[in-house]
This record gives sequence, structure tokens and C-alpha cells, in this order.
Amino acid sequence: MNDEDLLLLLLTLPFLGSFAAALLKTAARTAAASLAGLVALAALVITAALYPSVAGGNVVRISFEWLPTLDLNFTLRMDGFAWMFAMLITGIGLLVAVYAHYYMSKEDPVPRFFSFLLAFMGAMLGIALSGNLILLAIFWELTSIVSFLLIGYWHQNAAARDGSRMALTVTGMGGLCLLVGLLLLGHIAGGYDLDKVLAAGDAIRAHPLYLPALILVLMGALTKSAQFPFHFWLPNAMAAPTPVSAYLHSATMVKAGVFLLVRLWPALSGTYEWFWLVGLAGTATLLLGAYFAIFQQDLKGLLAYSTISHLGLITTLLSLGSPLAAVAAIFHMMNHATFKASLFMAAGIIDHETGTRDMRRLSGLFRFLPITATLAMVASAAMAGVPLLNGFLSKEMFFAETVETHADSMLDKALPYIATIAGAFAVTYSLRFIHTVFFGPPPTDLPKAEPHEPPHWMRLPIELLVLLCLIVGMVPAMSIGPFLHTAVTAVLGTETPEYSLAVWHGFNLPLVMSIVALAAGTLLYLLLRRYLATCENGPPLFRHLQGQRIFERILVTVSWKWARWLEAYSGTRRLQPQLRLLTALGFVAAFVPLYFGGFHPRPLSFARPDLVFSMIWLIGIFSALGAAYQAKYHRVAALTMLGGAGLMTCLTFVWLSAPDLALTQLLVEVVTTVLILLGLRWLPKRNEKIDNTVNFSGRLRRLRDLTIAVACGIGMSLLSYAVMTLPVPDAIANYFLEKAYTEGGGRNVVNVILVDFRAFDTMGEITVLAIVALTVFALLRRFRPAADSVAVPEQQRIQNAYDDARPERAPGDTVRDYLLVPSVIMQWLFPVIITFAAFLFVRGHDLPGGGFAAGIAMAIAFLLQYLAGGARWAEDRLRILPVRWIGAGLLTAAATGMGSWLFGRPFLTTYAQYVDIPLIGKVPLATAMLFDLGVFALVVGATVLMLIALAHQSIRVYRVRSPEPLKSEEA
Amino acid sequence: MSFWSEHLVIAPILIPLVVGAILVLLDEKRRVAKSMISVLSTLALLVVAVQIMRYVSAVHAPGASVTAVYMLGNWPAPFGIVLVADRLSAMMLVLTALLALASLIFSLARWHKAGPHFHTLFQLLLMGLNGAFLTGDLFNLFVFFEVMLAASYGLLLHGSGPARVKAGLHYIAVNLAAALLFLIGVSLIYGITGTLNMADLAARIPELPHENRILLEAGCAVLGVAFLVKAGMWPLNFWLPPAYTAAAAPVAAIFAVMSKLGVYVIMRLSLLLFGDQAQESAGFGFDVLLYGGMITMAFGAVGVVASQALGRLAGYSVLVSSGTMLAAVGWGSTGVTAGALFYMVSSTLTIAAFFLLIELVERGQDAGANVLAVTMEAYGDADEEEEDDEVGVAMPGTLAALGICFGMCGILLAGLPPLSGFIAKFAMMSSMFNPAGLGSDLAIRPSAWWLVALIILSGLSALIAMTRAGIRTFWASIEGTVPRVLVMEMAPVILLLFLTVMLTLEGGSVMAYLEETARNLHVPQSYMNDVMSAQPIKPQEGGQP
Amino acid sequence: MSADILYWSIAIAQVLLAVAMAFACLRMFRGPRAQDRVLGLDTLYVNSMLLLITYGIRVGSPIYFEAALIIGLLGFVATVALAKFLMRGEVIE
Amino acid sequence: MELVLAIGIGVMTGSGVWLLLRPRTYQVIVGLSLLSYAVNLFIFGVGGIKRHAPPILPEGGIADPARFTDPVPQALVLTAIVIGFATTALFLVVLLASRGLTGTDHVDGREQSK
Amino acid sequence: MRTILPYPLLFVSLVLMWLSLNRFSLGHLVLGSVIALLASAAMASLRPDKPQLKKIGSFARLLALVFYDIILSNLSVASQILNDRKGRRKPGFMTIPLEMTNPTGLAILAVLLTSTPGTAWLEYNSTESTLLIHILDLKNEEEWLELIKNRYERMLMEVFE
Amino acid sequence: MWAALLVSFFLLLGAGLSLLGTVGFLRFKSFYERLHAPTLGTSWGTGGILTASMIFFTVTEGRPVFHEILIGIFVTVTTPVTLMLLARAALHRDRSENDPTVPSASILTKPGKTVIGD
Ligand code: NA
Ligand code: NA
Repeated sequence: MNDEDLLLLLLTLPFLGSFAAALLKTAARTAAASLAGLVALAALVITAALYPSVAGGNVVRISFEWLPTLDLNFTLRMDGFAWMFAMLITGIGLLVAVYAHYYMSKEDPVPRFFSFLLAFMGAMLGIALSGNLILLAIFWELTSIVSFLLIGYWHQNAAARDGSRMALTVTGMGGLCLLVGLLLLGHIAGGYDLDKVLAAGDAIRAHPLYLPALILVLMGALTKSAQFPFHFWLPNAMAAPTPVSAYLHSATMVKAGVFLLVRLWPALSGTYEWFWLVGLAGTATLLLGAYFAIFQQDLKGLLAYSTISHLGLITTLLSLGSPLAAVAAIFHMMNHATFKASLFMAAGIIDHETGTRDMRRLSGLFRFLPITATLAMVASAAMAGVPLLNGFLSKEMFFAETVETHADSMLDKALPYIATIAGAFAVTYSLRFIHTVFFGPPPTDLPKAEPHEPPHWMRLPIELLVLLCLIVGMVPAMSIGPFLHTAVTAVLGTETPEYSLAVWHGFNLPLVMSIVALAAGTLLYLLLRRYLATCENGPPLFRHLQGQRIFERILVTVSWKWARWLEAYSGTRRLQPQLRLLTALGFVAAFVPLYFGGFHPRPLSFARPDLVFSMIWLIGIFSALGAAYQAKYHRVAALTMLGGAGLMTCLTFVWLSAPDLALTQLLVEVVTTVLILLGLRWLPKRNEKIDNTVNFSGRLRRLRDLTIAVACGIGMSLLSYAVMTLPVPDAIANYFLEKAYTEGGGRNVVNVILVDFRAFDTMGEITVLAIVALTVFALLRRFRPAADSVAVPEQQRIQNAYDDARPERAPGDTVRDYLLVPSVIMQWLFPVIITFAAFLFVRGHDLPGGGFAAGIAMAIAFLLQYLAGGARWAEDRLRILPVRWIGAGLLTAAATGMGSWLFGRPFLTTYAQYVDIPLIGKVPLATAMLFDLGVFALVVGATVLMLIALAHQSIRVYRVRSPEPLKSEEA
Repeated sequence: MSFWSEHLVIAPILIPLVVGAILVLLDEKRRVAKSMISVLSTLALLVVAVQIMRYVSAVHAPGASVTAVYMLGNWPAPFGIVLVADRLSAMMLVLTALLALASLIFSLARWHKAGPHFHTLFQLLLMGLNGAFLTGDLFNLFVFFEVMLAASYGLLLHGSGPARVKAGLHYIAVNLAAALLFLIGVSLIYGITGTLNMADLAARIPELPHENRILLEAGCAVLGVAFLVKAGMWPLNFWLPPAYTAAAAPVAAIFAVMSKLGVYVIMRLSLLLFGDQAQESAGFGFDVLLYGGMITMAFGAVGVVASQALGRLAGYSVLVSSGTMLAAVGWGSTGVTAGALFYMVSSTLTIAAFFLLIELVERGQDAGANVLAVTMEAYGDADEEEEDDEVGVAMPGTLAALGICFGMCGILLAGLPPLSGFIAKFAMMSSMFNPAGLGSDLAIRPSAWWLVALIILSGLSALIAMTRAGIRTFWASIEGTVPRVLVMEMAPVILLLFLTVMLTLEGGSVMAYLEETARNLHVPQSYMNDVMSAQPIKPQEGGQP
Repeated sequence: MSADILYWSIAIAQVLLAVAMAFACLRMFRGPRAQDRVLGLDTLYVNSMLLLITYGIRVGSPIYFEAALIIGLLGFVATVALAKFLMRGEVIE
Repeated sequence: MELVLAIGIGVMTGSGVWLLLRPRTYQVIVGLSLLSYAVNLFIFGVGGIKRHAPPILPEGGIADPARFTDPVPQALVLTAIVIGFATTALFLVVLLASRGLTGTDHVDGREQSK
Repeated sequence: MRTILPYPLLFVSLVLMWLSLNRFSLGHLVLGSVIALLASAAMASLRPDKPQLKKIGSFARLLALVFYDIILSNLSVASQILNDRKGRRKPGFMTIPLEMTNPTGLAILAVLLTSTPGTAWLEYNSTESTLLIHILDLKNEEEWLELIKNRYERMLMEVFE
Repeated sequence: MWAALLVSFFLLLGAGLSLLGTVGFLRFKSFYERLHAPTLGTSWGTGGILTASMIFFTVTEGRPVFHEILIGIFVTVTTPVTLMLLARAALHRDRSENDPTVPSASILTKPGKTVIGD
């Protein structure tokens, strides 16, 4: 296997392992742990095996095209620095896996845990190995997502839920910023390939977009590394199982931020902005983290703040922009990972054995856990920066760098003092950790009595890490030296400085600083001891100013209160404002282009006056206004006025030579009126005398509506006048007029358009009708009238009462008398209207008429019988199956259209021919007629279905009241 | 072309029409037969759509795209109605078919029994959608819009109940008013240019005299308002969240593509009519789309975080998605359009999956009791014979599967890596920052910052809302109540999410397709030529009186 | 000459009918009761029909005959429904 | 002629819009109907209006197109009439359903508090 | 024959209607017959009361009479409208007992009364066999009663009963 | 010429009667009176204009045109339905409001007994 394949394998192995672990049964604890361990081990071995390939400053690289046009490629790239980071990830990953197997309790669904852990390992490796900025961003966010799952692993615990959500929100947001920053870097560098970007450092720093890019990248890095002011998520993430804390929150994920800063160091660092931004964040974090750590009562809380502080240290180092500082930063990344991971594991053991992590309850554990205590003491010493341990070395390098001058500024000058103070704080909290937990009187109120040493395998990871601390601390050059060098050269390249990893550099200023810090820290601890033994969790002054609370409050305020207010304010759930907006915008949409385009309407022309036409419109206008005026209280009046307006519309169509339209509109008018009347029965009674009070805002609203209405009216007037007086364009209509007879075979051009030129529209239109009819039917099947409409209409009650009161009359006599003569006439009209419908149908192609008009007429014929005799009577005699009509109509129309395929023509190509029939002569036969037949059938079915379904509601209500069976609803 | 491939273009309209008609004729009690026919029809649609896509994306000559033109009634453009299949419409067809398949299968578990004629309405909705995607004629577009809307009214009301009826009333009222605007716009355009064919219209616009041109612009603006209602642009979109929330899950899922129809039309018409070739009118309305889209994104994002119910959250996600698309269209560059198309595919699949998922998730939840009540009402009616005897078994792993799907939806909605939501946002943002491609240091337009910020913030809002909802749903509740879910219901969700995974993995080839699509959209000459030069099969014969 | 006579008589007839329609419309608006309005609408229908016929004579084309026929045959359906609604509170029982 | 029609269309639109913005479902449906008339007339008008134009082609068909009214808007109006009819019916039924389920005929399904 | 052509008179009327709507031609005769046949079948499904036209002659006589009456009453009502001053006219309701019960006959009577301006059919009471009409000018009541009762009703009863 | 005069006569007769009908419709005080007025239009108003149309088209087309009769028949047959139902509705409404000018439904009247209403 060559190096490239190994690289690919290294990245995919954890993901495959994660997938496999997810498939394991919940009870398969050992299998899951073994799987995780083996995968981590294999990854570690592979990483180690790749060392020769990167040792000489070489780079292992493998790339697949993914979205080549956008320069997003799946490029993996391992250099010395990535290698070192990968070692960290896999190595500590292995140890954590071993540790976790013993740590997790029997109730936990362990396979899920290991699945997440392995996925995290893969994502982390992805960050380390990405050779493409976007790919890096992808793995970056993946770590956020997986860490969310890991922190929330014990999700029955509210703290875990909150902590995980906060971690995801903060780091996810940071990741999104990072993405934009990386996009900008790619924009400047001309591509997202890491090598390309790193090579374009000078161009990047000189670019006007450098600052925004830097800020955005820093947002990503600082949130991930829990730097001030984004640090607060990390302590809350301590709700995670301890292995997670050890792995994510000390060794790896939080390192991703500083890893990125190091990774982009060649491209971004060295500027004034970099110094200030990174430096301020770093020093603030360094100091505050250390200060906060002192006052934590939770073991893991202490470690978390300590981690924050140490990450601040690394950040501060990186801010300095000097290569030596970068070396120190890289070195401290490694060192911190080793001692902090071991400390977390030790804390986990303590928690595991005693059942608490509260330092106020813990005491004198040395006698129960001597080995663990020893290990923890060594690791804490490393954390405190005690000589002969690895922490000391990198801290000395840090101190040395703070003394140097980098950018001549206040911050620069203050740095040595800040560093020393932070060092002292580190000593204090390290000391406190050890002293409080392991020394003093035996504990009294532990949740678990009798703590004892954990199984050896659980301790083994700590032992190994502490051993590493010692080795590196004592013989740094021999142990970590070459690896560190490989890493450093990978980052700094030719800028790699001379540095020495010796334990003893002579008695110099940094050493003095260290000594001062040790002494001051010890002193501080002694001073604070009493107070710390009993104080509340959190530092004085800041105790109530918890970042987490602020964050939560802001989140709730912004994403809930403000959002809800804004949603309510900028939106509405009421219909009227929506329609108001729609009509107003419709008006504006037409108005703005005309106004700003400088449209001049033609002067009004009073030519061609037509007295009768004007009178027709006078009536039309009167009716429209009347309908608008009456619609609230006098519904029937409004309906008649509406009918008047419709009638005038029909007359207009006739006046302007459009008989087809008049015909159709007239027929539709009739049906619509009946439909609305059918519905009117179910609307509430309304009385003008009641609820007629309108307050001021109501009046204002009306005024606004009136304004909109008038504006729309005037707008439509002007628009229609403008377009009507426009010179006629060279329209497609001419083609239709020319071809309608010669090629369409009909003299009624409108109808030829409907059934031939644009038959497809007609097909769609009848489909709409069909759909609506079916919907109406479906909806009415579940119709429930309002309580105040259920009763028999008042008129019927009075008339029935009248019949009841008289012995000579049977119930229903009144209505029978009422309809006696009309029903006879309406029955006579039945065949007449059918014949008339046939007439309309037949003449459609040459003269006004057609399938639609015929269909409506036919439907009216049926409707009339319902009107005359009532639903029961009509259905006793006429078995109309409207749904069948609809289906058959649709199929006929479609089949006619498809018939043209038989002649090799496109859908709906018509075919007309005259057939010679003996005696009768030539008879025109056109496929368009068949199509029209489909239209006819469908229209009959749909119209009847709607009318009848509506009419049936009355019967349904009565059926509810009386169990009398009724033959109905056959569709 | 063979006989059948020649008529392939109309198949996406005819198959659902004929099947819908046949289903009408089948008795309501023959549910199995109806379901089978419906599923087969949808499968056929998928096959046809893929075939069309393969046909139009086949490279016959370098740089030349293929546009399939189908002349209905054998009348040439601009006189007759033509159907035009190009890369964009083909893509929409495939997307629609996929969504339809998922929704349909999902509905077979229970929803299709909640009222009569479900399958017919469903098929006719597909007919409307496909027709609107395919047609090259403005008025025919209106007709198919209406077909689609009518079916959507029916489906939205499917199952009845107060919530649906209330939302339906608003939905219908707003859309009826919008339809009137549509008519005004179309007729105005016809009155000025004398044509209804889109390609012909595009050719006529540059030649219009000034007065007529601004009238035409007014017409197009009115038309645009109608489309924007459908596309859900603020402030015309308040009907959308309630409607989508109230709809039955499979209906809401297929609705996810419906709001994209508005976007599709706006994209197609804006670029065709007001692209660079439109001369004086070039770029008309683009700013409105850009800023309107941006406001819509913001509104959607606010709505997403302000939503407590999952349904509303999903509804607002639709708005975010629409706003993003509109803004991207208004941006007006090939790269962003390509990215936006990718985003459209991804977000449509996501939202559809999410709508389906919501029902399953809420089934096990106390908080979803109101939804359940609606469901009960839908089934509890007297004329339903079968009862809950087959409504899902509590399977082990159900919760895990639901959780994974939910997580994926969250990741997709937030645009987080590694799924397609991220790729889409990345593609758009990268193209915004690099208008002339990576490497050329062309200045970044100021609006790019706003747009990128909104993309990020809307993602963040989705992230916040989805974690909030996810935690409440999966973590805060006791695991004992495992929702009873059928495999038949789970499979469509998984299918849709699997498609997003495929979209991610195959991002390169998808992007290549979409980039070509975007190029064709931005330089529509070949579209116009193909439509206008298509010849009838033979001169008409017969028909002589 | 005869064309003139015809022209003017048609014109006058149309104006008369239009005035008649206006009166009907006025009654429709004024009411006072719903039955008056409905009757007004019916009258409006009939007069419109007559106007259509005169229009047909004027343009010399029988093409508008159908529209008049529809009013004659089916125009009453709307008013019947209205009347039945007034009497029974329900159009179809 | 054009002026009269334009004013008529405007008044119908105005009345329709006014009703459309009212709170009662019945008002809305009447408003939509009025708007439909207005829009149908508008569509019809965009083809340019002609008086006494022959509506039907003469026998033999060939004719001077300039003498005829534009048939295309007429065809569009016919389609619009049908669709308008269908949607009005649907809206009616939905408003009835809403009234039945909520007990009120307010467009929002509940009375607005004053 | 009865089953194919249940209503010969209706059939003939419909064919005539068809032919007058279309131009007369053999083709239309055939087509019209087919349609009339179908329409008659539809009518049959309504199962209406089948009127028996017994004396076509007296029916024709009645029509002629009514035609004449209509002209007269047109004139009288027109004059009443033109000089409609208070007190000159005496509108009022009037109840007329009817012997005819045949619905078709009643329907035709209604048509006749309505066609005659000045008389309006208001209400028919089947249990009491009375008809309430409204008359625009009721100055000579007996004349109206005579007209309706003895002329129209009697002649109609001759035709239908 | 004669035809033209004839056509004009019938036209003006029909239109005039129709107008007169609506004048009455507007002027009469009670609904029951108003009920009579439009019948001028439906009887000879329609008759006149239809006759004019028949004469006109018979002359211009050179063949007997009589399909207008259909309209006449339809109008004659359908008008009673409308008026009757409306009248009955009005009666019902007036009675339920106890309008004293309207004969109550319950009176068993003797032949010819009349109630005067204004
Ligand atoms: Na009784
Ligand atoms: Na009379």
C-alpha cells in the first residue's frame, strides 16, 4: 500500500468503524470498545507508518475531483504538522477508547458512544489532513456536530442537553463564519487549495479584504478553541462523559482552533491586525481562564477553565507572529494535550469512584487512590509548569517570547506581567486540585462510600500519558525533538528558527518569571484556601456574570422573544392584511414602471360615442357599486346586483362582437347565482341593527381600503384605456383568422382556437373544473353546518306549522301547492333544454356555442329538476352519476388528443373530413368535435356534481335528525 | 428520434391526466387497485422524466444544448402551444417525480384513506406541475398553474378539519386574487406584443417602442406579483406557513416543489425576457427579486426560530428556501444561478423529507396531540370502515432512525456540512465572491455581503431552531413512547434523504449539469431559436372543409 | 330611405329598452324588499334579451340570437332560485 | 366607447377590491366575482375593441384580419370564465366549510375583537 | 311505439324546435329526430303526469281568445301606467274557487293569466281548491271572475279532463 | 320599404311597451302591483320585437325565419314560474310579518270574495 492510500485509509477507517459500531446491539459493550480501540490503534499505526514520508519536509497528498469547477476537491494532505496532530488524535483517541470502556456504565448504550467517538476521530483527522480549505470547513463543522452528540450523550440530563446545544450553537456559528472567511481567502488566493492559499500569504495580507477575512477566520478559530469571549461553552460542555472531555475538550477539538491558526499562520500572521486581534483574545483568555479556574468547585470545571487558559496561552503565542513563538505554540499544543487528557481521566476516575466532582466534598483521597493520586499530581505539576515536566518547557518558551518585543504597543509591554500572573494562577489551581482532593481529612459525605483504585486498564492510559510528560519533560530533544522539528518546518518552512529544547537554559528572565509564578501561586493558594473550601462555584466578582447565562439570555431574547415579535410584526395570520398587501402591490407593480418609465397615456378620446353602450355601462357601474354596498347586510340584494353587473358584462360582449363570450358568461351567471344561493342557506343571519358600531380605527381601516380600492379602480381604468387605444400589434391572431377556416375547418375562430389551435388550454381548463368538482364533493362529504344553521329555515318552519295546525292539510302541502304549477312547467322544459344543449353543441365549430356552453346548459336542465321537485324527487327519477361523466369526459378528451398519434402527428392534432352519407349529403366529421364531446361530458358532470353536492347538505342535516333512509350520494 | 421518444415530452402531462381520469372512474372502495395504479403512474413519470433529462442533456455538439420542442396540435410556435423541455424543465420534472413517489408511498400508509379522490387529485397535481414546467406559452402556463392550484386546494383540504379549512380559505383567497393579477399581466403582455409564446415574446421585446415597452414592463411586473405569491416572497407569503403546516404530511411534502414552481417561472421568465438580450429592458425587476428575496430570507429565518411547532418551522423553511432562490435569481450571474439550482434541488428534497418526518416524529409525542387529533378526526369519520389495525408497529430502532433522519434534516436545513445543503450554499457564496470565477480578482458586489450574511444567518437560525426542536423531541422526552411507524412511511423519508447524500457525493456531475443549465438560462438564444424554428411534422392536411 | 327608417327606429328602440333596463336596475337597487329586487333582475334579464334582438337586427346578423335564446330559456332559472330561496329559505330541498 | 368600457372596468375593479378587503367571506366572494368580470373585460379589451365587427368568418373563410376583433383574447376570456367559475364554486364551498367548522363567517375563522 | 315514442307531441315539438333552430335539411331532420328521441326519453324518466289533449280544436280556440285578451290588457295596463293617479285604479286580491285539478291545466291557466297583463297568479291552495290572484284594476270584479272561471277554466277543462 | 316600416313599428311598439312596463314597475306602490308591470315586456313587448326580428330576417335572408317564436314561447312559459314563485314568497313574507293588507292564508273565502289592498 502506498502512502496516498494509507492516507485515505487513515481518514476513512474511523468513519467505517463508526458505522460498524452504530450497527452493534446496545448490549454489545465489549465489542464496541474493542472495535473502537482497534480502529484507533490501526489509525495510530498508520499515522506512525507515514512518518518517514513526511519527516524530510515532504508532503503526502491525494486528491479526488469533487466539484472541480468550484475548486472544491477532496484533497488530503499530510505534512509534519498534520502528522503530529494526527498522532495526537489517534494516540489519545486510543487511550480514551480504552479508558471509556471501563468508564461507561452498564446502563449506557455504549455502541452509540463509540460510534460517535470514532466519527469524531474521523472528523478531527479530516481537519488535520484537509488539503482544501472548504474540505477543512466541512470537517470543522462535522466535529461540531459530532461533539454535540457526544456532549449530549446523557441527554436525560438537562445540563447535558443545554451544554451540547450551547456548544453546537457557538462552534457552529463560528464554523459558518470560518466558512465565509475561508471563502474570502479563496477569493484572494484564487483557489481553495491549501498549498495555493499558503503560498499567497503576501497577497492575502496586502488585500483590502484581509481584515474581514481575518476576523471571520478568527471567529471560527476562537469559538472552537473557547477563547474569550466565546469561552463559556466549554465549562458547560463538561456535562459530557469524562472520556469525551478528555478527548474533545482537552486534547483535540478545542485544539482545532489553534491548529487552524497555526495552519494559516504563514498566510495570515505577522500583521498589526493579527497581533491585536489574536493577542487580545489570547491574553484575555489566558488570564481570565486561569483566574476562573481557581474558583471552580467542580473538578472538571477547574480543568475546563484551565484548558481555556492554556489555549489562551497558545493563542497569545501565535499572536506574536514570531517563528519562535510559533514553535512554542506547537510544542505547548502537544504538551497540554498529554497532561490535560490525563488529568481529565484522573478526574473521571475520582468521579467514578466517589460519585462526585465537587471539591467541597472531596478530601483526602490519597489513601484510597494512591496510584491515581500520584499520576494526577505529576500531571498537575506539568500543568503548573514545574520543571522536569513537559509543561515547564513550553511555558518557559512562552515566557521567553513574552519578553521579546514584537509590535511596539501597550499589549506588548504588558505581556510579561500578564504571563507571570497567569502562571501564578496556574500554580494556584493546580495546587488546589491536588491538595483539596487528595490531602486533608478523609471525605465524609461522598455519594459512594469506599472509593478504591479502578481496574488497571482504566488507569493505564493515564500512566502512559504521565510517562510521556516525564519523558518529554526530561529529555525533550531526544524524545519529542525530531517530531517537533518536522512539525515546525512543515508550518514555517524556510522561516524555521533555531531553537533549543534543553531543560536548562541558564538563569534567565523566563526562569525568574517561572519562579515568581510558582512562589506567588503557592502563596495565593495558601491565602485563598479557607475561602475556596466553602465558597460558591465561580469566581468572585464574576460569579453572577456567567457567560453561559448571558448567552442563554441573549439566545432566548434574540431567537425567541425578538423573533416572535418580529414574526408577528412583519407577518400576519389574518387574511385581510394579506389581500390588502396583494392588491396594493399589484397596483404598485403596474404603477412604478409606468411612472418611472415616463408613460404618457393617450389623450382621452370621446370619439365613437355610443349612447346605448354608455347606458349599459351606467347600469353596470350602478350594479357593481350596489353589490359592493349591499354585500354585508343584504346578501340577496348584493347577489341580484351582482347578477345585474354580470348581465351588463354579457351585453358588452355582444356589443363588441363576441357572442361566444356572452353565451358562456350568461350560462355561467345562472349557475353561479344558484350556487351562491345554495351556499347562502348556511351563512349566519345578519342584522343591520346589530354590530353596526365602527370605532375610529375601524373607520381608518375602511378609509385605507377605500383608498386602495379607488386606486386600483383608477389604475385599471387607465391601464385598460391605454392598452385598448394602443395600435394593434402584429398579433398571432392574424394567423388564426387566416387559418381558422382553411386549416382549422371552422368559421367561428374563437371556437377553433379553443378546440384546435389552443385546445391544450381547454384541456387544462376542463381539468381544473374536474378537480374543483371532486374537491367540492370531497369537502362537502365532511361538511358540518354551524350550530345556528342546522335548523330548518324559518320559512319552512312557519309553513310546516301552518300545515300542521290544519287537519285538512298534510305536512308539506304548502310547498307542494307552491311548486305545483312551476314544477309542471319546469318538467316540460327538461327535454327542451336538452335539445337546446344539443343545438349549442352541434353548432359550436362554425357558430357560437360549443361543448362548454352545451354542458352548462345540460347541467341547468338537471338543476331545474332539482329545483322543481327537490333532491329526493329528482334522484328518484334521474340517476346522474356525475363523477362518471367527469372521468369519461376527461378520458374522451385525452383519447381524442392521443388519437392523432395514430397518424404520426403530435397530441391534439385535429382531423376533419366531410363524409358523404346517402340522402343526407356531406356531413362534417372533425376530431375536434369528439374533443368537444369530452368537454361537454366533463362540464355536465362537474357542474352537476357541485350543485348537487351542495344541495345535498340540507338532506344530510335532516338525515342526522331523522333516521329516514335516503337514496343519495351515489357518486 | 423514434416515434415514442418524440412524444415523450408530453408524457409527463398525459400520464397523470389519463391515470387521474381512470382513477375517478374506479370505485372508492378499490383502494389497492387505485394505489397500485397511482404508484405505477408515478414510477412511469419518473422513468419518463429521467429519459427526458437524458435526452436534453446529451451532448450532440459542443456548446450546443438540446431543447425538445413539442408542437401541440401540430401548430408551429408562436401560434400553437408548444411544450419545451430543456435542462431546467427536465430537472424539475425529475425532482417532481421523485417527490411525488416519496409522498405517494408515504400516503399509502394512511393518508390516502382520509378522503375521497386522493389519488386523482394527486395525479392531477402532478399534471399541473409538469405542465407548468414544460409549457412554453404564457397563457398555457396560467392554465397549468390553475390545474396545479386547483389540485392543491383539494389536497390541502384533504382530510378536512378546522385547521385545514381555515388555512385553505386563506390560501385559496390569496391565490384567487393572484390568479386575477396573472390574467391581467398576461393579457396586457398579449395586448402589447401580440404573442403568448415565451420565446417569441423574448424576441419581440427588444423591438418594442418605448411607450409600449414600459407598458409591457408594467404587465410583467403585475405578472411577477402573481408568481411571487406562489414563490412566497415577503410580504406576499403569509398564507404559506399555515397552509403547509395544515396540509397532510404527504401533501405538504409535494407542496415543497410547488413553491419552487413560482421560483422556476420567475427564473425562467426573468432571464428569458429581461436578460442581456432585452436591451433597454435588460435587468428589469432583478433588484426587486434580489432585495425581496433577501427580506424573505430574513423573514423566513425569523419565522424559523420563532416557531415552536415543527410544522411551522418547516413552513418557514420553505420561505427561507424561496427567498434564497429569488435573491439568487435577482443576483443574475451564471455561477450563482447554478448554485441556486443546486440549492433548489437540495432544499426541496430536504423540506419534503422533513414534512414527512414531522408527522412520524409527532406521532409519538404528547406535544403533537393536536396534530393527532386532526388525524383522528380524519379517520374517525363514519364512512371510514378500516380502523387503526395497521397503523405501525413500535419497532426497535425506530427512534434511532427517526433521530438520524431528523438530524440529517437539521444539517441540511442549516446548510451544515457534509450534506448537500452545504454544497449548495458554498456554491452560491463562492460564486458571489468570485463573479468571474476563482482567480480573477473582480471586486465583490456590496450586495454579496448582505446575501452571504443572510445565507449564513438563515442557516444559523435553522440550526438553533432545529436543535431546540430536536432536543425537545428526542432528548427531553422519555424514550418509552416510541412512535408507531410503518416501514412504508419511513422508506420515503430515507429515500429523500438518501438522495441528498447522493447529491453530495455526485456533486461534481450534478454541478456540471446545472452549470450548463444556468448558461442556457442566461444566454437563451438557443432556447429561442429551437422554439421558433421547430417545424410542424407535415403541412396540415385534411381539415379542408 | 328604408335603411334610414330602420336605423332610427332601431336606435330609438334600443334607447327605450336601455331606459327600461335602467328603471329595472333602479328598482333592483331600491328594493324595498328582496322580492322587488329579484323581480327587478328578472325584468332586467328580459329587457336585455330584447336589446340583444334589436342588436341582431341592427347588425343584420342572426348570430346574437342564441344569447337571446339563452336568456329566454334559461334566464329565469336564477330568478326562480332566488324566489325559492325567499319563500323556503333553501333552493333545493 | 373605449372610455366607457375603461371606466366600467375601473368601477368594477374598485368595487371588487373594496369587497375583497372586507371581513365577511360572502363579501369576499362577491368581490371576487366582480373582479372576475372586470378582469375578463380587461382581457377582452386588450385586443382592441371593435363595434359591429363580424364575429364569424364568412363562408370560404379568407378574410381581411383587420376587420375582425382579435379572437385570441376572446379565447382567453372563455378559459378565464370557466376557471373563474370553478374557483368561485370552490371558494364558496370552502367558506361554507369554514363557517360550519368555526361558526363564523369571518375570513379568519373567528370574530375580530374590537 | 309507446316505449320508443312515449310523447309523440313532445317529439314532434322538439323536432320542430330543432328544425327552426337550424336550417331545414334532411340531415337536420335525422339529427333532430335522434336528439328529440333522446330528449323524450329523458322526459320519460321524470315520469311526469301525462296530459291528455282531448280537444285540440278548443285548445286552439282558447289560444286565439287569449291572444286577443292579451292585446287588450296590454293596452289597458299601458294606459293605467300612463295615467296612474290615486283613486282611479282599484288594485286588489281575489280568491277564485277552481274545479280543475289537472296540474297541466293549472299550469296552462297560470301561463295564460300571467301573459295577460293586469292579472297575477299568487297562490293555489290544493286542499281548498282555491286560487288567489291579484288584479291591477279590480273595478269590475265579476267580469274577471267570469273571464277566469267560465272562459279559461271551462275551456281548459274541456281540453284536459 | 313596407317591411322597414313594419319592422320599425313592431320594434317601437315592443320597446315602448317594455319601457312602459318598467315605468309602472318603478311607479306602482305595492309589490303586488309591481308584479303586473313587467308582463307588458314579457307579453307584447317581447312579441313586438320578435315580430320585428322575424320580418326583418325573413326579408333580408330571403327565406322564412321564424325561430324567434321559440323565444316567445320560452318567455311566455317561463315568466309565470318566476312571478308566481316571487308572489308566493312575497305573500309568505308579508303574512309572517302580519301585514294587514295581505289576505291571510287561512281565510276560507267565498267565490268572488275580495280583499282590497292598496
Ligand atoms: Na295538517
Ligand atoms: Na299577468
